Amino acid sequence: MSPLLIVVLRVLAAIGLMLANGVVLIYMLRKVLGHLHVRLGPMHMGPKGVLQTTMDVLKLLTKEDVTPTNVDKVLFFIAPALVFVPALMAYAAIPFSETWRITDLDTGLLYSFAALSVIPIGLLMAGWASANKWSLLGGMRAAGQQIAYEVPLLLSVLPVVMVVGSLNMSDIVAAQSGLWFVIPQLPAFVIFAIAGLVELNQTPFDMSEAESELVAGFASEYSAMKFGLLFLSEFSNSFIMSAIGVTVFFGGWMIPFVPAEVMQPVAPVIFMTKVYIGIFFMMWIRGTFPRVRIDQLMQLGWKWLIPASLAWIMITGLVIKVWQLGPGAS
Amino acid sequence: MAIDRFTGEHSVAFIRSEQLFDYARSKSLWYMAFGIACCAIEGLMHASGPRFDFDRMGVFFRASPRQADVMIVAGTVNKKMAETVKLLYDQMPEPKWVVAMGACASTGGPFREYPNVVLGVDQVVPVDVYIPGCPPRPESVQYGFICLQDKITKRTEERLAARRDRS
Amino acid sequence: MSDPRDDVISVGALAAEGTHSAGDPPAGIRRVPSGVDGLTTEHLIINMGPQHPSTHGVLRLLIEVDGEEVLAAETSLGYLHRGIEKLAESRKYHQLGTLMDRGDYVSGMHGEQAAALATEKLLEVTVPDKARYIRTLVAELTRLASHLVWYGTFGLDTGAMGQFLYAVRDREVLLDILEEISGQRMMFNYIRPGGVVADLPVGIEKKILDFLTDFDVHLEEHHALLGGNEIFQMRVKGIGTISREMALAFALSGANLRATGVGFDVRRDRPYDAYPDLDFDVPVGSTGDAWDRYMVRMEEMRQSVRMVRQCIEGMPEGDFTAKVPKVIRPAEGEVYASVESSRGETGVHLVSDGSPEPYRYHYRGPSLFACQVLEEILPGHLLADVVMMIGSLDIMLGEADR
Amino acid sequence: MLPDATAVSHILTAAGVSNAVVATETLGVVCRLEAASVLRALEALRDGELDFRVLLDFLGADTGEEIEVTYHLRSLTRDEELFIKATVAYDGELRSVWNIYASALMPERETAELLGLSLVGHPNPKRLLTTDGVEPLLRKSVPIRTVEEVRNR
Repeated sequence: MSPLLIVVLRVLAAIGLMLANGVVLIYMLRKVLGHLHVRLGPMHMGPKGVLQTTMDVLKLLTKEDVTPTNVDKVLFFIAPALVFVPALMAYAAIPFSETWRITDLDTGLLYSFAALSVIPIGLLMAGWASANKWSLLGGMRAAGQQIAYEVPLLLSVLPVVMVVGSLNMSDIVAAQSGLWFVIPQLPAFVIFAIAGLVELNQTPFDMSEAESELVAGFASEYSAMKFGLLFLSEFSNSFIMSAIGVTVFFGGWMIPFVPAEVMQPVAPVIFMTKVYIGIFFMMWIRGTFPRVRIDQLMQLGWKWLIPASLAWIMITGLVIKVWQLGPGAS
Repeated sequence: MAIDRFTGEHSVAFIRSEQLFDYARSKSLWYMAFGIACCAIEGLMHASGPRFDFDRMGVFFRASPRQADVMIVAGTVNKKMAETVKLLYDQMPEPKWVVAMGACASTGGPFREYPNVVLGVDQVVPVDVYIPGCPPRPESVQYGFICLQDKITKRTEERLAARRDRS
Repeated sequence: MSDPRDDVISVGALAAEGTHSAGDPPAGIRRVPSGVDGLTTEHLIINMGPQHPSTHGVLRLLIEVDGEEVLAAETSLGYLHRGIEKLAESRKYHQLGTLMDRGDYVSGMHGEQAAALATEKLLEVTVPDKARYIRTLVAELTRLASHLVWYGTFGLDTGAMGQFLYAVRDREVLLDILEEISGQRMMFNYIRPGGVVADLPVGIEKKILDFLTDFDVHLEEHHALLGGNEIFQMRVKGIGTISREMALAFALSGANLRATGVGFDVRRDRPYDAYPDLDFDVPVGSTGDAWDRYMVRMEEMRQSVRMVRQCIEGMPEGDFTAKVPKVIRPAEGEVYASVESSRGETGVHLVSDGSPEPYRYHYRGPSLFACQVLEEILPGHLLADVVMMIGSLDIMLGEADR
Repeated sequence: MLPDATAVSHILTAAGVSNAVVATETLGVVCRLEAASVLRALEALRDGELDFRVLLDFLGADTGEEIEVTYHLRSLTRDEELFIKATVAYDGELRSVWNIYASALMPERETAELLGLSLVGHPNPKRLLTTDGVEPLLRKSVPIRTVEEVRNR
């Protein structure tokens, strides 16, 4: 096969994975929320309602695509793509197993975060272009909170990188063959989890599309498949964030005390299971927690999370230096 | 969306997809959360609550009219509100449906004699399903939605029959 | 760093500089922010409602915001104005309950009770003991149902979803009980002048007691789920503070008034029906913020449970209605009767001219007065707090617009 | 519950409100005044020893000849209630009492709108409940819809 064909196939695989994931996750969300709320969730389409999301997608595809009069047309059209494409790009560096991955980047972790950090621009664009005050407020909030929380998010994975000495995701997974980083790096994980939820616009930090305050936030004016793309990329993002969390803190495709040869055939399954457990926790939080206020969120970020992550980096550095751990040690 | 163009009235090749899309539309009715009065408690809160669970049928609420398929007019529409109802209806993308829930939205109900009340929301927007009751029980609302689903899936059959008559 | 909100600049000075072109400030504006270092910033006027997920019906607010901070707000009512007062002038006295049900539609029994009490005052009828107890029983059950709606939607306003559906689950059982008693889930039309329309069905006492046994546990669960959540506490503590003077000036009533520390409860201070015989506490708050209103309402639910138990235990034997003529023709006169509904003092002002229809029928909806105070307390808060305050005041537009 | 009628008239006389009639009716203690002296009377009652701090309700009624407005006052410290009544001509002016009792803001707008009075001295004398062009619906001369009208909708 020509290298070009392989690249195309890989991109297609990423798109396929993303769409399939989105459909499954939306179904999962409705079911999980349903059962949390003493309901059943979708039941009528297919066994246990598994085809419900398919029907929703088909419907969204054939819905009229409204472009309101006063919108900034160019930005209004670009915005969903600008949200969707980085969500797709971030799939590239995620290692599903030692061999199952789209590309093996030496700076994989940095690349994933870089891809995710483009999304706020898309959200701000969507909010601005909609010519709707609620959308504008939603877009502003999205940009504000996501840019503020990128700092603690990156700082929280830095201690792990210091211990491993590499930004390559596979190396990080390999370094956890004995012990998952979540145990020695628990403070870093807590910061990562909070900042990750903010980055994802998930409850309790879903200020940008707070339904009870801002109607539907930046997505208020989007209909049909443009809204579908915004909706889908939200779920894709939670998959990526959960995948990064699993890779960095929960040993990726590995299970402790099980030899690598045994795990090799089922590694992607283990990885996906871990990711889905992570997503389940996000949905659990979504179904129960109230939302914090935007000023409280900002105070949490600037006053607590950034100093805490800096302090933790220092402690990790000291420990590495004193006990001669990490890549420098032989 | 552009696909609609290929599923228009005169494209025989896509009759099947047309049926499929109508089926999908009928199974995924997102309603706009627009409770006006008493009916909102029964039709929007209790119908989506644990016992009746609208989500089973693929019916759930969107706050923005741009993403909604159905508008449940749940309550008395008066002259001041009528403009808003019309505006919201215009903001919804096609294909769209309106459910007039309860006596007030259908005919004016117990308040029909008051000159400020509009005698049924069908004087403002076209209504597809009327649900009687004051307020209707959540079961009635669900039955109303089943009727609406039937109506949507029947659209294709009617269109096909019309086409057969032509040829 | 000082809080920029503390900079008070008089409006006149700003208008002279040309950065703020408004004339006199609308009612409720207390300060105009200075802008950021002389930058010309624009204030957004946001239209909230009548279709908005958390305006509790069809309240419409026009909010002037600077960024996220609310500078001024104006409420616009009338989207549910359907002439209850006018239509009552062409209804018989028996039929007033039908209209009152649809006024405050979440706690219909209280409206009916107020209309019936006013009619009885005109007629000078003595209501049998059993009817008084049944009325009190259903009124307290309705209060529970209504407070559950408030609790659920208040949580939805903060963004929590779970507790809303748990509240609806409990409400379903309550509505079943009320349906068995009155025949309807929401629009009961059960309390009539002279008594109630029918006796309690056989075996309802056991159903109610079973429900209360469950509800004792569920109520503490509800409180732990929402009030025990630290995020929720962060959101509601200290926002929407209403001082005692403001509450009196705006004639607030019910839990909104009691949260400010004024312990006026119509059930205790203007007793009607079986309330003089019952033993209950009137919870009061201290600071009058949204958290106090939350706590007062939660405590009211506990008191309602107590009262329902006492009503069932003390239920006397006898008739469920007094002898009342088929067509009521009260003597000429004017009366005012009020009940403590879920939202506050629901009063009925009734003028009779001796004909079978009321001459003038006025209905005091406590939500109308709560809507007024909104304009006063919103400025200075963030946009996210607006929905919290609407939720905490427990506004029902059906009775504000009438 | 019922305030002392002589104390009320005493306060009103001290405030310079003449020809006020205080009587006990089925409604309670009712004080009938001229429309012009309502503001002065309310201010005196609020600040006087009877301490009527709360304007519980405000309503108007069409008596067939003129509009009768009722102010429902309540004193929480003394637990007493008082009704003040005044009359306004059909095309008359309703003087706002909002700077004495803030709770009158919206009820006054509503009454003025539904009974066709013009509101004076109010900070925001717009229509509250209906749109422009709706006639004063609470007047006895404005009929409700007939059965035929409803049927031929």
